[in-house]
Amino acid sequence: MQRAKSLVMPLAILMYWQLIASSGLVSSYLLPAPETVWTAAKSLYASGILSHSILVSLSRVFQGFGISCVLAFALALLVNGSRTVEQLLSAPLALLRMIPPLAMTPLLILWFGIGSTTQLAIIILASIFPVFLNTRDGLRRVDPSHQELARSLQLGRLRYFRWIVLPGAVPSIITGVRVGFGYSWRALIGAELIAASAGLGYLIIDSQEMMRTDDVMVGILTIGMIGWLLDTLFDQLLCRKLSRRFPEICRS
Amino acid sequence: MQRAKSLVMPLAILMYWQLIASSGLVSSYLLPAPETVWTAAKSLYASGILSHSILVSLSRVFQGFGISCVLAFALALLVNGSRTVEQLLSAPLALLRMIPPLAMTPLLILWFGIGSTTQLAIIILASIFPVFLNTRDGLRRVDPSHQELARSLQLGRLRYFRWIVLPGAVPSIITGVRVGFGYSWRALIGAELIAASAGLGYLIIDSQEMMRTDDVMVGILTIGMIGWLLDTLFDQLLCRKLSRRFPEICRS
Amino acid sequence: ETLDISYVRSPFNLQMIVMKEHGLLESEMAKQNVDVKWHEITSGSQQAQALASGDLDIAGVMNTASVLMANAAGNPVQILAGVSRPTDTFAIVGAKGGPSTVAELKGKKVAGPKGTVLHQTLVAALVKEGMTINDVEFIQMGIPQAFAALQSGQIDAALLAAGAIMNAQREGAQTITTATGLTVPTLVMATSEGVAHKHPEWIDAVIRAHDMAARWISENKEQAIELGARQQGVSLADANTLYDWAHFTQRLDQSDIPNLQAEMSFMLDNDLMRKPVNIEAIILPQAMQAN
Amino acid sequence: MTILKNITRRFGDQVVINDLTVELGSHPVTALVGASGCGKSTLLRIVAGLLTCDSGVIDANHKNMAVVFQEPRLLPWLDVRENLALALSRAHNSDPQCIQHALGQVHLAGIEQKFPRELSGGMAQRVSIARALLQKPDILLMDEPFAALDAITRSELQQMLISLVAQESLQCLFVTHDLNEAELISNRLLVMHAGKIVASFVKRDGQYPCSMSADIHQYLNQSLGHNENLSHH
Amino acid sequence: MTILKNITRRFGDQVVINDLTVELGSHPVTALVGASGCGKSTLLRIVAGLLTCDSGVIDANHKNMAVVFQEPRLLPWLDVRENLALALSRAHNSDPQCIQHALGQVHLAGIEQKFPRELSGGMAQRVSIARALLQKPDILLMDEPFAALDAITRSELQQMLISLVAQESLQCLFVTHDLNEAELISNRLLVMHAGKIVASFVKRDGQYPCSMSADIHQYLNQSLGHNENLSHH
Ligand SMILES: Nc1ncnc2c1ncn2[C@@H]1O[C@H](COP(=O)(O)OP(=O)(O)OP(=O)(O)O)[C@@H](O)[C@H]1O
Ligand SMILES: Nc1ncnc2c1ncn2[C@@H]1O[C@H](COP(=O)(O)OP(=O)(O)OP(=O)(O)O)[C@@H](O)[C@H]1O
Ligand SMILES: [Mg+2]
Ligand SMILES: [Mg+2]
Repeated sequence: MQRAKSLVMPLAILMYWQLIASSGLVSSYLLPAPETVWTAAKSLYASGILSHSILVSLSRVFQGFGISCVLAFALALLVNGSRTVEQLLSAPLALLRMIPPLAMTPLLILWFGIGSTTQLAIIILASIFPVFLNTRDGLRRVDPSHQELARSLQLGRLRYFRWIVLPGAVPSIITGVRVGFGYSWRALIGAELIAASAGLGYLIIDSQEMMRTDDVMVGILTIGMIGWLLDTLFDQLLCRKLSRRFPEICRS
Repeated sequence: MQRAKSLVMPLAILMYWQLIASSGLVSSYLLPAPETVWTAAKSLYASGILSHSILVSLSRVFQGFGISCVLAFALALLVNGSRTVEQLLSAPLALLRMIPPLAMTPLLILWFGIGSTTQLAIIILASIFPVFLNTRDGLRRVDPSHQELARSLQLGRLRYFRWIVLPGAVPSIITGVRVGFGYSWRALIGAELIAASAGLGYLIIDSQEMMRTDDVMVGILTIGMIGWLLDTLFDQLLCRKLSRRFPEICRS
Repeated sequence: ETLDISYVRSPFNLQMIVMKEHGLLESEMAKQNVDVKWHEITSGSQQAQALASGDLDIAGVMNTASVLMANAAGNPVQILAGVSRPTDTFAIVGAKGGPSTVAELKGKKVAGPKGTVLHQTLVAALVKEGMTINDVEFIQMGIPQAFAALQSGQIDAALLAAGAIMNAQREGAQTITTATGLTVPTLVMATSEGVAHKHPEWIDAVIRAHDMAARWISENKEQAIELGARQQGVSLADANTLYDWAHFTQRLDQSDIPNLQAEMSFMLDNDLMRKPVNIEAIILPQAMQAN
Repeated sequence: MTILKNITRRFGDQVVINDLTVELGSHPVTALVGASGCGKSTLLRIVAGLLTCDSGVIDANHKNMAVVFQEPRLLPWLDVRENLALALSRAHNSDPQCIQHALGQVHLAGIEQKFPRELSGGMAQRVSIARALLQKPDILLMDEPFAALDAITRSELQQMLISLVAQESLQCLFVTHDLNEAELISNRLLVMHAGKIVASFVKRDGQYPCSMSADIHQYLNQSLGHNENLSHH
Repeated sequence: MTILKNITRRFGDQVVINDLTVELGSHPVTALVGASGCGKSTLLRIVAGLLTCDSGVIDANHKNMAVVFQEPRLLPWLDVRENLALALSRAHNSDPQCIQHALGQVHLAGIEQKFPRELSGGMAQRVSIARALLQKPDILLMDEPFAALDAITRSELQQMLISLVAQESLQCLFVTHDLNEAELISNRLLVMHAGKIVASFVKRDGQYPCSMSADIHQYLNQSLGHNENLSHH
């Protein structure tokens, strides 16, 4: 039932799309009809390009986003642990946060070469900040009464962090990770602009340049649906694992 | 003192940059020396291009991000208010969140033309989701005991929202707005790829195409520093306004 | 009514610059009571999209590859005038101390934008030396990225255009070959079939303004180059070089047809285009040299 | 008058309210006593309509009820005045006098501007009492409202409650652990045990039966040590 | 033995602890009584080292102190067992017996798996007492620890505390509002008023002076109604 409802809108959009396409009001070049896209998808799948692209992109995103999360947590810990570090890092982090990664590609190539490192760097730059800021703000928001409790229990730094600070930040961290994941997935395009020869982003860019809108649509929809799927899986996993301790992160 | 510390790293980076540049190891076209960039900045400023670009981009970002915030709040309210709406919207929102806005330019051009609407749409797509997800998760996390209190006080929906749900979400919302602002600022490049004739993003793209790396650096640094400045101002404003009610959002 | 036209300056489209800066198109269109709106939308695919959506009436400058691909994809874009045949503006550039002839490229890393005239030039150059594209390690990236990669020593050669070539040369890189003799990159002014049908008088006005700009350029060459230099933000010397490289033209001629054919078969061979198009049909009669 | 009939409420496996039947509100002040964890707060929440029950009928001509929870439940982002203003319906919202008066009633005049984190435990509890009073309820449900107060303040507030009940035809259901307090202010006393009302005493001529205290101790004693097991099924 | 000398603590303009001098811990159990808001909890937090004072000296050979706060302060994301395990130093962390024993001491055997949101007010308070006991403190600071407990449970826990103090050379500072409780379990009784210790009674031969109750009432009465203004400067 739940699932059914969440499929209503996609189906409605599909129908609307079909209607527009068959009405002929819109250039089929800009918006190819669903069946055209479906045919394109089938032929991309048959040629093995689609599955290969998916695999390449998935592994790229998992690597990049994994590093992103680790870095973001480490940074949040550092910044949370010391006021001086926070002040020292505030300016570089704010600058990096504001500068478009795409504008930095020449510099990134200079530093990281044209291999996969640059691609990972772009994914990291695109996705690290939601994770970092949400984690930092979550860690910062320890309840003062819990802080006092920890001192009266003479908890060591580690146990204080493990049992009080971290759990208090869990809901924020989850939000951050979900937001960040979206961006890392989106960053595929930017990352695969540079020296990639496969991947969903590459597929989209390449098809766009060759003006094959049907393949572009296949790429877009594949990116969208895989992302949606992963997001839903993540959500359900969390609910299963955490709902007893954090009833507020899942709806009843 | 505080301020001084946060300037240490930028100065260190500047010195390092100067060192690299004067060592001659790196092509000055890839990384022009600080003085070259400074000269370029002065001449861009003298010609009025820089200030014009800044103004254009600022107004574009403020418009786009303003709409983004309003939409994000409205969506969060909708989704928070009704489980059915949440399920209906979940798939389209997740899809939109995962799809790179740059991949959607053909569709955006189709829907919004090549005027400023498309540019705003790109900024909105780039920045709405952190605000939306953080707001939604913040609103969702009402303390059950406060919920019970509201029922026993027979608060109307509006007062319940105004005095209990919304304040509880304030820290999350602030994080979301800060994250989102970074992305809207970053999205300038993507937005000004399409049919812009001024703005910092345009300046960067244009100079990149013309191989004027010094101007590119001016653009990048201007974007970074204005963003940093605005972020700091926002932070201080919030601390001033909210620290009595929400001591946890500012560090002591 | 308004005429929407895109404004494309690079690589060095002097007629465009003069036409806009001198308001030539505006005064031509004013005779028909039509306003002119300029849009800075430069990439070929985006101009093609905007033509298809009706947001753009005239694509100021497009390369023929984009025109061919758009038509192959079912987007009827038509050529209304020539702009230039800038064979020297596109080049294969070897890294400092790296390869200096096409033969030396064998087994080397070459980076550049795929599916463009530069790509085609590379293939043609290799074929001329008895090699194929598989004899080099071709890496796909945009021109600024390829330039950065070349300068930081990540690749052996880059496919560059215009200013990037000059900058690379200043840094010690050497031009291996330009497109001259290999391909003929052709820049054209284009419109959509719908506009060509509905407003032939607009097309004529655009061509008139385009010709007026060319006339002014030939009469005031120095001034024109200076204007171009200012608009492009390059030095006068560079602007002069760009001018020489550009080989401006106002019309296409019969020699362009086989060039377009060659370009099309290149794209068909490399799976950049899926089906051939009728080249005669995408060139408006006004675009051809009257001989 | 509220009547609860055969109310049962489970939390998971545990039956917390077990086929409980009682009529409330036929006396001005009803005291409810019982061992810790026997279900008093749960019962109060059911009466107030804050918790549904698994079976049974609540027959209430729903009057205006106000609840004093076992913890103060002040909103941390609102100062005392704003916390109290929440209890005023919109119409009177602009009346600062009400709030001052209510704070006076709980001996906290002048702390309007403080935030909950700046209050002592007893002060916070009194603010939550003031909030309930501001609701001008017909039925006041109080869960150990004076537990955090010193003897003098407590007796002052007891007096206030007694006079309030007398003046304003207010009815009160009052959970307490202090039998003296229960004897003093209630007209009827219910003893709860393992989710049931096991005894009920009524004050006659201002006096409870003199055996009451011993009886209650017996009931309470019975539950000690096995109060966890008793109600498991 | 802890000695506080001329301690002063302000919150903003308000002087909450006002030049207070007292010696603690020379008696096994010291009770602290005083009007709501007079500064008892603040004093306890200063003794425990959780709050700094603005001036004065605390002369403590810092022993192992445990605090029972006025509210239970259980961590909502940990179940009862995990909440209690926090009090164990790492070495004994793996010992489930300690935890069971401590829960038995507060009559809550068998609730290890529950989360704080599933406990009644009194149960949560008892868990927090168990947590303090698990710290095996030399000095136990308790802020109204039995306030939420019914008469029987309360007296059982009082007995437990008395025997604990006797067995384990534990010292206890105990804030309470219940004078009977104070008389029963303390050896010395301090009366606090407006940030100062205004009186101190010592138990001799198991008895406090019989005038004590009246004296205390007088001190407390004095503060009523103006306890807010008294300590403002
Ligand atoms: N963080 C704080 N900021 C400002 N004022 C405070 C703060 N903590 C306590 N106070 C003030 O200090 C005074 C004493 O508070 P304290 O909690 O010590 O009282 P108490 O004696 O424990 O009272 P109770 O019996 O009601 O718990 C109160 O008037 C309170 O308003
Ligand atoms: N949300 C809940 N989930 C699970 N069990 C609950 C929940 N709320 C209460 N209980 C259980 O119900 C029983 C009764 O709780 P209740 O709060 O009504 O007790 P009480 O009589 O008010 O006790 P106290 O005097 O200690 O406040 C307890 O055993 C408690 O563990
Ligand atoms: Mg209770
Ligand atoms: Mg206190």
